[in-house]
Amino acid sequence: MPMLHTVNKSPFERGVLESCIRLATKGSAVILIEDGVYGATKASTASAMVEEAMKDLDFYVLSSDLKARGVDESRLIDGITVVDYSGFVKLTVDNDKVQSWL
Amino acid sequence: MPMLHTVNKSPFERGVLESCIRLATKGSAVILIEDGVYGATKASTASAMVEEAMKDLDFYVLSSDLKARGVDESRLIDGITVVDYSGFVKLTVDNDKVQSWL
Amino acid sequence: MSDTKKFLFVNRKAPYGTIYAWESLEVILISAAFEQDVSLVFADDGVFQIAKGQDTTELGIKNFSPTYNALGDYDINKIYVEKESLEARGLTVDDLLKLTYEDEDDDWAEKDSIHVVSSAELAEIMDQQDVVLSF
Amino acid sequence: MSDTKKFLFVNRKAPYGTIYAWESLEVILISAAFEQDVSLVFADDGVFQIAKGQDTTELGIKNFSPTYNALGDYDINKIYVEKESLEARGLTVDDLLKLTYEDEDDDWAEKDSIHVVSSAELAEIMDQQDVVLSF
Amino acid sequence: MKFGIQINEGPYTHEASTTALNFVSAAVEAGHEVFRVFFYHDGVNNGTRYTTPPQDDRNIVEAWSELAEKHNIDLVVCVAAAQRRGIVDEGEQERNGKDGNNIAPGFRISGLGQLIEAGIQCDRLVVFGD
Amino acid sequence: MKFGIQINEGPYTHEASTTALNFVSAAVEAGHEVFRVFFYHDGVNNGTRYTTPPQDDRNIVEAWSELAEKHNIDLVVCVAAAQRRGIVDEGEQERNGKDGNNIAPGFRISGLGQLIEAGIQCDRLVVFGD
Repeated sequence: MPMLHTVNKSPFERGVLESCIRLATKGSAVILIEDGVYGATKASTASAMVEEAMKDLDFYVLSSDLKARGVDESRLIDGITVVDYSGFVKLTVDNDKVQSWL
Repeated sequence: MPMLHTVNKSPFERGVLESCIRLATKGSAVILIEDGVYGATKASTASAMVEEAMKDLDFYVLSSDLKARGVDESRLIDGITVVDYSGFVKLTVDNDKVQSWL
Repeated sequence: MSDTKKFLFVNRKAPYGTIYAWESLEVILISAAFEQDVSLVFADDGVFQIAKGQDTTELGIKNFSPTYNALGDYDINKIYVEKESLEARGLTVDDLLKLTYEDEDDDWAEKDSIHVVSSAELAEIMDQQDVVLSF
Repeated sequence: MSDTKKFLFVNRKAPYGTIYAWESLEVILISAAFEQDVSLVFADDGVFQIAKGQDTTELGIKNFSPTYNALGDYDINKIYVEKESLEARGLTVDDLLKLTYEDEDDDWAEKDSIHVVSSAELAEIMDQQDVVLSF
Repeated sequence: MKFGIQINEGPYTHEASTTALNFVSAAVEAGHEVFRVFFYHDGVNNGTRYTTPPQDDRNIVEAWSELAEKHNIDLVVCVAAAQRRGIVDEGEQERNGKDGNNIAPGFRISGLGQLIEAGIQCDRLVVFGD
Repeated sequence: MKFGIQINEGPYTHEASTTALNFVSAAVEAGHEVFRVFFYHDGVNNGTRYTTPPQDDRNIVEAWSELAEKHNIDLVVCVAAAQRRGIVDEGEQERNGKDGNNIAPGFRISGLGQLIEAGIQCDRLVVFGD
């Protein structure tokens, strides 16, 4: 029963992304939204944690939140998929349930 | 010009206490209030950071917030001073200014 | 789809600093009326919600921690606490409220509602749910 | 006490996720009218507030980042950015808006308002203030 | 597919309500049904007609009202959370002896059971918050 | 000593307003003057008379009104933040064409300059928030 996890907090200020990664089962999907999109970038203190987690989890990031924050897609960790809102909706359909990490 | 710093966030969920410790100058005072009082306890993953910081900074913790959360004073790191609200007010008077780490 | 769904309430925030813990408890109590299969998780700072010895007299906010004791009467007795979260905060199960229920399938014997589980066990439990509510 | 105080605005939160950054900027602009000695700090996720290239068209929230360019006109030109915060986020000063002012004591030469400073330097700057406002 | 939505934060203060608006718009555009949006915690503050946002910013409250009317979405404000935060409709005005009310068009105040019901009836419940 | 206070969060939602209430009470008890409390961000939600908290909980809005009257404290709600969040007094009601207002006794709506002024005039400015 695959689950979609949403993470909307910056990994530099909050422990939420770390908790999500710790408690998501293999094969789950994670979408980074709102301030959570900062977790999708390379060369930060959080990048290694996300890159390690990508062995077990599929990562997505919401394009409108990236653009709002001036994060160019060239700065994203390789293998993270950029989606728009219709892609976000599709992820909630393709997975059986959604857990929001607030 | 001594400064009083207030920290009201749990060190387990937020980076605020760490930022305060990084940016407070030697001789400053720090008062832990609200969810910040969890940073005053022994044997946690945050204890070592606080114990190290206590070499340069004076730590206080607000009694009413400790009691509300069921944190017994026996669990506090040695050397942290428990104050009530009148003690909190006195700290804001004795220091030249107050920085709230929000 | 069956009429009964597995509802999971995830509690990850400390009490009193913000109202999420209290208002989460209000939803949990209401959920009991709908005869669903309800489980609670306390992880991260959420474990502080069920710390024993809470006394808010000086602070002035209502102490809502006694209400957790009523959960057993509402047939809410699957309460999972993450071991790693307790340890990181220097806590053990002895620092928590003793939450119990009477098991009608076992001659109304009083049993513990709280189950301390590892991260890996908790991940599996969360994965089995139908509806996950977060606060 | 002199009529002029040293005001420090500490910005530690990311933009758009919450409104603190924007409403902080509104206070900063108002403060210019009071002829005080104003400094700004961007540290922790606050450095994201002045990231260049912000485009909120798709999101639908007003893009307030161009307003930072007006700070120089308001004589707000002491803007301190913590080096360690930039580095932790994989950023350099080139990823930030280029904020400048015209120095009336130097024949109106255009100068940078942003000063990247170390934690230790920032700690000293913060210590010299009279009033610290946090959002 | 049938969606239920929970929103925990007020408009403007937090992005959650804007995210939910964009999500709901995309869901109905994709042909899904959004059965109910349940406003809890500070989310109840989405339901006041007293807001006057800056003219160059979005009007979130009106956007919810319009979206709900267009797509027949049930906008429910939690009564207990609303009482703490001062969101009042005509019924609450009378019950609590207030001299007015501030509920916005298309919103109604009801109990927490409406959230659990949405969880039971919908294929997906998605929570937006802080 | 002369104190100014800034509050950034709404009552009930966050402990900040309760902490500030306790702090201000202790300050006046110790003989200090609290010149002004400035409500900013969601702090403006402290200033609505439409709240009806549970009977067994504290009434924070009333507590501010009473404390202000007793000790002559200026309770200022920021106008820009109030407009976004739907806190309205008679003047704002007229200016923005609203059909009512919800400001609580003892509170007034004014500009951000009042915060800077408090910073200039007070010996200490203390901020409570999230």
